[in-house]
Amino acid sequence: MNALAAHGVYWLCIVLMMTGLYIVISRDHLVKKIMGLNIFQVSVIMFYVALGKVHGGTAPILIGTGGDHGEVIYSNPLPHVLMLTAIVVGVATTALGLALVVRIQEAYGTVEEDEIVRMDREDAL
Amino acid sequence: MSEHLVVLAVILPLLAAPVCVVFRSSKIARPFAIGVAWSCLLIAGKLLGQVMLEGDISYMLGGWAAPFGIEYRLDPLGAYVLLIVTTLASVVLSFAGGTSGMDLEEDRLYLYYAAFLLCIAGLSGIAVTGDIFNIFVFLEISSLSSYALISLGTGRRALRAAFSYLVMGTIGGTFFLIGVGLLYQVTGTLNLSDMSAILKPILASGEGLRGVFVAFAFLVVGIGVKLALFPLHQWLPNAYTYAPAKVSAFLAATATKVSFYLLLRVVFGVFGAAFVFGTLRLHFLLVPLSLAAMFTGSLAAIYQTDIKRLLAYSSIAQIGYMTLGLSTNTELGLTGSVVHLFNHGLMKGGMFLVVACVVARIGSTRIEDWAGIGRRMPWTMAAFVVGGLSLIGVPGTVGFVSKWYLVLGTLDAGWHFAAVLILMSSLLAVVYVWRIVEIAWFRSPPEGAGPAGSECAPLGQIVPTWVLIAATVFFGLNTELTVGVASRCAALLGVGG
Amino acid sequence: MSDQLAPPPREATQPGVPQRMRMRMREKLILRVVSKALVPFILLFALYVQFHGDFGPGGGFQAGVLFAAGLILYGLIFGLSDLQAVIPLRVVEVGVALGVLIYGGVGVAALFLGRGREGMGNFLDYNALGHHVGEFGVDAHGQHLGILLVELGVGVTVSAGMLGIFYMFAGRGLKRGQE
Amino acid sequence: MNTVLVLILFGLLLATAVVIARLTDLFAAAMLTGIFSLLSAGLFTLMDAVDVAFTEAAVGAGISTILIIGTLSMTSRREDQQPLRLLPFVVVVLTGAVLVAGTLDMPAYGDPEAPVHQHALYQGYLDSAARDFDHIPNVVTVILASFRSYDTFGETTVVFAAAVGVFLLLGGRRRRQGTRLSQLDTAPSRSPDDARPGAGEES
Repeated sequence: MNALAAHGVYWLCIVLMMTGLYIVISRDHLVKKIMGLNIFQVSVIMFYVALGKVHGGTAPILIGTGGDHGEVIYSNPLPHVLMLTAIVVGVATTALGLALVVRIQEAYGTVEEDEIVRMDREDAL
Repeated sequence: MSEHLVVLAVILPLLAAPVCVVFRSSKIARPFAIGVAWSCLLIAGKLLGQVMLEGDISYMLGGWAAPFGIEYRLDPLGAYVLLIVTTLASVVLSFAGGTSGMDLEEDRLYLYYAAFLLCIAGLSGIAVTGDIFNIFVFLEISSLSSYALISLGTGRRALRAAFSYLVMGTIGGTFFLIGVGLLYQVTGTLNLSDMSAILKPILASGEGLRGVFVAFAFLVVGIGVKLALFPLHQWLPNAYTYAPAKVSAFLAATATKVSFYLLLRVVFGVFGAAFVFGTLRLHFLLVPLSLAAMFTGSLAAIYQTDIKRLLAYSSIAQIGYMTLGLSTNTELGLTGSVVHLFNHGLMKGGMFLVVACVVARIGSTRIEDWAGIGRRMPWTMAAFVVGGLSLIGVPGTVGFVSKWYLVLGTLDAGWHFAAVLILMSSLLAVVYVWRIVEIAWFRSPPEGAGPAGSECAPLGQIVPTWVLIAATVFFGLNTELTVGVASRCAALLGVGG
Repeated sequence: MSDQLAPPPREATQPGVPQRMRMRMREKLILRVVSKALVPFILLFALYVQFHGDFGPGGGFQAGVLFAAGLILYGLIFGLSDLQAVIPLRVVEVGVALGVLIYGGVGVAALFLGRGREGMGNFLDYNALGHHVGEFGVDAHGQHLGILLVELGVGVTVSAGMLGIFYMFAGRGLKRGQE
Repeated sequence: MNTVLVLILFGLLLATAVVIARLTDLFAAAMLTGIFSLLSAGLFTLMDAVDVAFTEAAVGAGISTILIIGTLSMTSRREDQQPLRLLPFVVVVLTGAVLVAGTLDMPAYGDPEAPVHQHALYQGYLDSAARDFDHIPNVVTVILASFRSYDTFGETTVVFAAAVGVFLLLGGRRRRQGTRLSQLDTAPSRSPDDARPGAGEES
């Protein structure tokens, strides 16, 4: 029960990650795969953000500029910075992946992976 | 200025890419990109000399002291990998041929050069950085640009290959990110040397290590995808087969090498040999995987009907050699792995450029269509033969040098079986190389082909190809430089423990 | 009042949009009016986020996304061609590159203006951009300037990049319709 | 209070993710990915990451969703019904179990004694932001644009690389079509709403 209270948040992030990963590796529709990748990446971001949380802390925006912030506890800002970059990487990958999906649709007339594999195999014969 | 060379090596190609896009001219972009690539090569050469003579270079980006800011930290191994990337980049970019083998209009070629320069910048950035999150960022720059470059291949299968690589690569990148997060959680830092210093007492204490174990596993799997480590290699054959031949030449020669460098950094630089081989016993996993890669790669290569796919499977086998050298955890074995990074880059790059020459002439990569091509393009195919001999590991070529040290390494580790298996898998290489040689030289060309030697590739293609192939012979005979650097790198990694 | 709500006259003469679509756009009167009112505010808010990121949450990236989102909203409601008349693809392409060059330019400027080793500063060391180094070795003025400029670079690349990506997808979709 | 809200949001996220996995109507699934992003933005706010929340809301619920819906309108809106696939399921469960094992030695969520908060970086950034950057209260901005400015440079380059990639892929003339984007205005067009599911040309 103790472990659940201490690490439950991380485990929930992990369950979400794995749901995303499952969508990526099990679905045939290429757009669905991209959706899965999105969920996977956002869940990893959650994991990082959870690492930065301090009990009783507040957002790392200094209250009262000028140096006197002794009383206030701030959550760790570094994971937030890293995750801003990760979000950007995620949306960049999504855009490129979807552009490839559009081209695949134009070239194959379908975006279901099993059909594409079948068409390629027929081509090879 | 020399203090700042290390950052110039990365920002030069990185800023050259947007310049290409601003001018929107394919005519300017090509000479510009070539000039940038050769300048990077000069910088990399100078940096390698500097670190070999004067020791590591540390550069604080933004002027912030590590670990608060991001640190560039260059040691001989990093400089050596930087040299591999820039050498291949400049030779491959100099290869003439415009859009041949590429699904791209002439007037949009500047976008191709921009993507190529970004890929160089991404790979170089990984080689020089000393910050683990910065590695992730530059890994994604190189990956995104290589997905785009691969998709430029003719035919719709290039699109599917690029998409599969994108999905696999993103999963790999995210696994790497999870590993970084777990390590950050244990150490509280992102700077590699800071991280390693904090990890050392934690690892020595032997308690509460489950997070570290899992972090290591995720980092290795993430890198393994990018490295095409057996059995995570499925994306590689399609990507290298359907990409434009020039792109295959560059990526096959550099991308997996940089990933291997990353693996060395993580294994030896962050966790240390004592933990990886002493506590985790990674070699129990890595040796079987390496051997499987060597044999399945070589065997699959024998049965291919497409020359690029054959070379791609051969690459998987070569990656097996490198990881085998790593898992010996001996200086000799690692010297073999490290020297093979450069040697394999030269020969694979050269052989893919041969393919690019032939594709520009006959437009096919099917081995059947290459019948008699040796008589039609003797100079080009002679380069292929020399490259093939090096792939087999014939004395006098770089392939022999690599394998010599790998065998010494396995013997040093007491693995006689592995030494025998290296020799056996070389015999498989004889089979697949001979198949090409036999078809190219001993079959008669199809009806309608010109007289012997009349269809030589243009000089702009022959010269870059032969530069790489001649280097495989030069460094095969003259091993002082390459083996000298490689053994120094291996010694600095800190094997044993 | 009814005059204001009527669709703009140039819609009727605009080439390229088929009759059916024009009819549909006319039906979506509320959508048009609301978004027409909304777009300037979104763009203004984006600028606020761009230059106010030091104080509250936000910065170049968020501003860039918002700015692009405002323009994309306009494009979705009033048609791609109207939007591209204002911001052609050529401009967008240059914009994406320009942002990276602004960012890198700040870094290179720090390199040459700095007074560190060999008379040069480190890449992206904003202290070089200021004139008075504080007691802890940090020049607050230079840092402010540096942060402002690089955030601007991020904003330009992101807004142009997102808009360019939208152009590509939307353009591809319309071309598909021709078959 | 905070904990309860976090748990509620996680519950909603989980439900959304499972529904996305099971839905065969992909337009609905795309809308749900937008909602997934909004919910996670709420979660980020509760975890004090306001900047991340803002960005995730703008990107996930905005740009990504628009692009996914745009792509769907050009491809197909439905996917074939698929049963639970055993091998991926086993892989995912094992990976998740390994990760959970990795968290067991971690300090508790929010523990101020965690190494992450004990390392000099944490206090150092906060102190320096208050001391050296007068009038910049947002520490995230300070780290993002100054301390780790080079990462942000890389991040900008990632956006540039993605844009170059998309221009390369979608900016060209379509084969057998011969139209270019600049000719788009004069060509007859069709609203994306008219696209029928799976109405791609057969090649």
